[in-house]
Amino acid sequence: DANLAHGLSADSIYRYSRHLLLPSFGVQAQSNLLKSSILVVGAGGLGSPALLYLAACGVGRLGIVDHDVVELNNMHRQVIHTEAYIGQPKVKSAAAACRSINSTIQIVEHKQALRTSNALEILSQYDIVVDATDNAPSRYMISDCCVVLGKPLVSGAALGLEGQLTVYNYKGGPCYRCLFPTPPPTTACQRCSDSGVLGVVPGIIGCLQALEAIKIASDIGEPLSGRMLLFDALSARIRIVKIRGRSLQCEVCGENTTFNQQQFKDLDYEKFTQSPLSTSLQKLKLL
Amino acid sequence: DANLAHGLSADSIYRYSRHLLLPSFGVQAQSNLLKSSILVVGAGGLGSPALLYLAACGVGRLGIVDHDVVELNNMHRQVIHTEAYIGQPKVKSAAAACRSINSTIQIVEHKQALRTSNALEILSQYDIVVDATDNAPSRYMISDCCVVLGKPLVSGAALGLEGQLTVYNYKGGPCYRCLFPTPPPTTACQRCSDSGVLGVVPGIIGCLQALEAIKIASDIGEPLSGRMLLFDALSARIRIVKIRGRSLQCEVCGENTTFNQQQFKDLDYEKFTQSPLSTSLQKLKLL
Amino acid sequence: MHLTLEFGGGLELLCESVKFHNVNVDLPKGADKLSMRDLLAWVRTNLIKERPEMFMKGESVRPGVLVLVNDCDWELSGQLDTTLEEKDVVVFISTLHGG
Amino acid sequence: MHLTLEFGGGLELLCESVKFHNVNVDLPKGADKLSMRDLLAWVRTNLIKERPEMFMKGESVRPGVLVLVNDCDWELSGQLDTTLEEKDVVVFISTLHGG
Ligand SMILES: [Zn+2]
Ligand SMILES: [Zn+2]
Repeated sequence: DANLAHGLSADSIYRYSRHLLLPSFGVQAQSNLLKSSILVVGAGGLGSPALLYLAACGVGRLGIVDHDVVELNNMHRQVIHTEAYIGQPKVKSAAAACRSINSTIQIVEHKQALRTSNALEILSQYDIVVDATDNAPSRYMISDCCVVLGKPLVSGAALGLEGQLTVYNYKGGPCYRCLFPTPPPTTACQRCSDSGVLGVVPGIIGCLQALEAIKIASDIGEPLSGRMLLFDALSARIRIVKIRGRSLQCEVCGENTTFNQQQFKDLDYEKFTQSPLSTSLQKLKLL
Repeated sequence: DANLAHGLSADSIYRYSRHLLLPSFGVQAQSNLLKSSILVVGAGGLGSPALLYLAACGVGRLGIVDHDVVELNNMHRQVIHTEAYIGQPKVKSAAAACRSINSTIQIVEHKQALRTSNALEILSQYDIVVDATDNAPSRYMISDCCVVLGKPLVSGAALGLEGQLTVYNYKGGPCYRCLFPTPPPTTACQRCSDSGVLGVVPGIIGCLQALEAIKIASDIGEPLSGRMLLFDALSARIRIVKIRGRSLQCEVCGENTTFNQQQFKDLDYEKFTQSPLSTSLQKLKLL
Repeated sequence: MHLTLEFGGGLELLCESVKFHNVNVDLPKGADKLSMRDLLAWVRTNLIKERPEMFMKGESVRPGVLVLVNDCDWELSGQLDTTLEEKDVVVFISTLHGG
Repeated sequence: MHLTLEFGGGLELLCESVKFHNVNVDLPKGADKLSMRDLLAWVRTNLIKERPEMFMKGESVRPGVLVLVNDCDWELSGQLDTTLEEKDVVVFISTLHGG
């Protein structure tokens, strides 16, 4: 019997039966998922739905990185957190929610800010990385780290009433720096905390990130690599556009690059982007 | 002060601050949301994310209709329910989850199957209806009821690795029957329970349903009326296509229609579509 | 005439599970244009491998199938009488009811 | 030459918050074609109402702005040297970092 051959327990067969029934998914894809590990960086607006759906679908090991605590002004979009967790670490709250919907998978809590000093060690433990952060230096740091470690990166962003989504560093495709070799001016780096965001917009993008991570982990379909999804909530328009491939001149993933783990560790991403990794760490410094 | 003028409490101003900051949303749209009422029919794969985001964003009164109980094989996609609620009514579980993320709005539990005998009374209590059901007779019944009552209907569907979304009966736009005057053959009406569905696909469509309901309730942007979104998860393709307008010949919303509340009550939707309203009610009959 | 045909919502199952078809359709004998009526007959003969009643009813598509010509409902372009042009994209999609 | 220009990701704020612009751009004097280099100069003069440094740097767009010609990254069509044709759709979109 195919299910037994893939090591699915009777409980798993029942839990995931709607996946197993699908001819284009089935036992093989579910088995791939159960053997995979995915790290979600950020348990905020994007991370909330991404984590819920990744936990529900049966990713074998699901990691969560976040150093922040739940606040009341997160609740309009960060639907993984409940009011009862206000003031507590987002990682703890998100992990509890994931466990409550799927007690059969492994949830790993990384209650720390991702930094060059710990990123290599944390990311190396996972097959796939989901960037659900909210600032430019983190996006450069995570992409560079994924290139150095050879991990595919599912990258989503949302602000105001717009969202963007693509997959970086996947099977010879471009990395974040291939698209954006030079950091934008700091005045162009708005955060949700400064400029606002309609809560359901990161909800939609976060779900799409979960889907792309599931496709890569289960090895089905065509991931959104070399393409970018652009979402405009107000006019209900979605474009999926063709973007450049890997750049031979890319400083991090190009032909003549010398970028390695040591250079990654030594790079000051806040200086590089002239922008802080985290507003709450900044708040702490000011206190 | 604009916030006070719109009757927002200090707590609400803090909770919804990321919405209030948005120039294209702001105090007026948030105030419209808080005064609105939305009914979600079905607390399953589509209803789970739709309810979470509608509760989080601050819809004033949120109704849930469902007669089913939570089962383990729902958990891969119905992320509003936790394992602790297996065997309990979905309405109870979903309402508890909504309250836990937003205790300041009103959540109404309708623990019953929607039928012609109760639909008029239930739907008439809300401004907007979200169809998150899983079968053809319910879709005809809900659309007809929305036409009779003059309510906009946000309709989503998902099966396998595909999803569809549109808004019916909105400001002179088409109703479900304008598009589908004749029910499909029963062999073409597959359900997730028969054919399977990748869990995150209704997740994406359900979030998009929440967005469209929020746009209508808050009176911002262009709702997806006269257009339909077609989503293919495997190839990561999304089309938004132009569909026909209201049909003058439509039996329910057309020029010469005589369809009214009494005719609605007398219509046998299971016979009309030759398909049962609910598999679990069918199971009960067989027992 | 070169056309791109796409089947979705389960209709691809009638065409050996292939969703995208780049096809070359000849004009009917003596005709100077290709209509959707002609195309449907061509599709039924050349692409539908099983259960044709799940695709067509009479000379049109069965109830519950949407037909889109260049991302636009064929009801807006004349349904069966729609005239097709070189490189048009025609989508046949079955409406979904699941959730 | 008739073009559709679209601004997104916040760049619309530089054009009085208007996202879609149907424009008619004349060919430069003595030229027989319009390049993206020409179009950028035209946009800066005719559409950008404030903070032009948020849109351009030198003769190109500022870092962090993606340019798409008919839904395709301009890096694939020659960037500033891309030749535009009648009815082309050009999108300028600022990359987002929020979540
Ligand atoms: Zn690169
Ligand atoms: Zn109608």
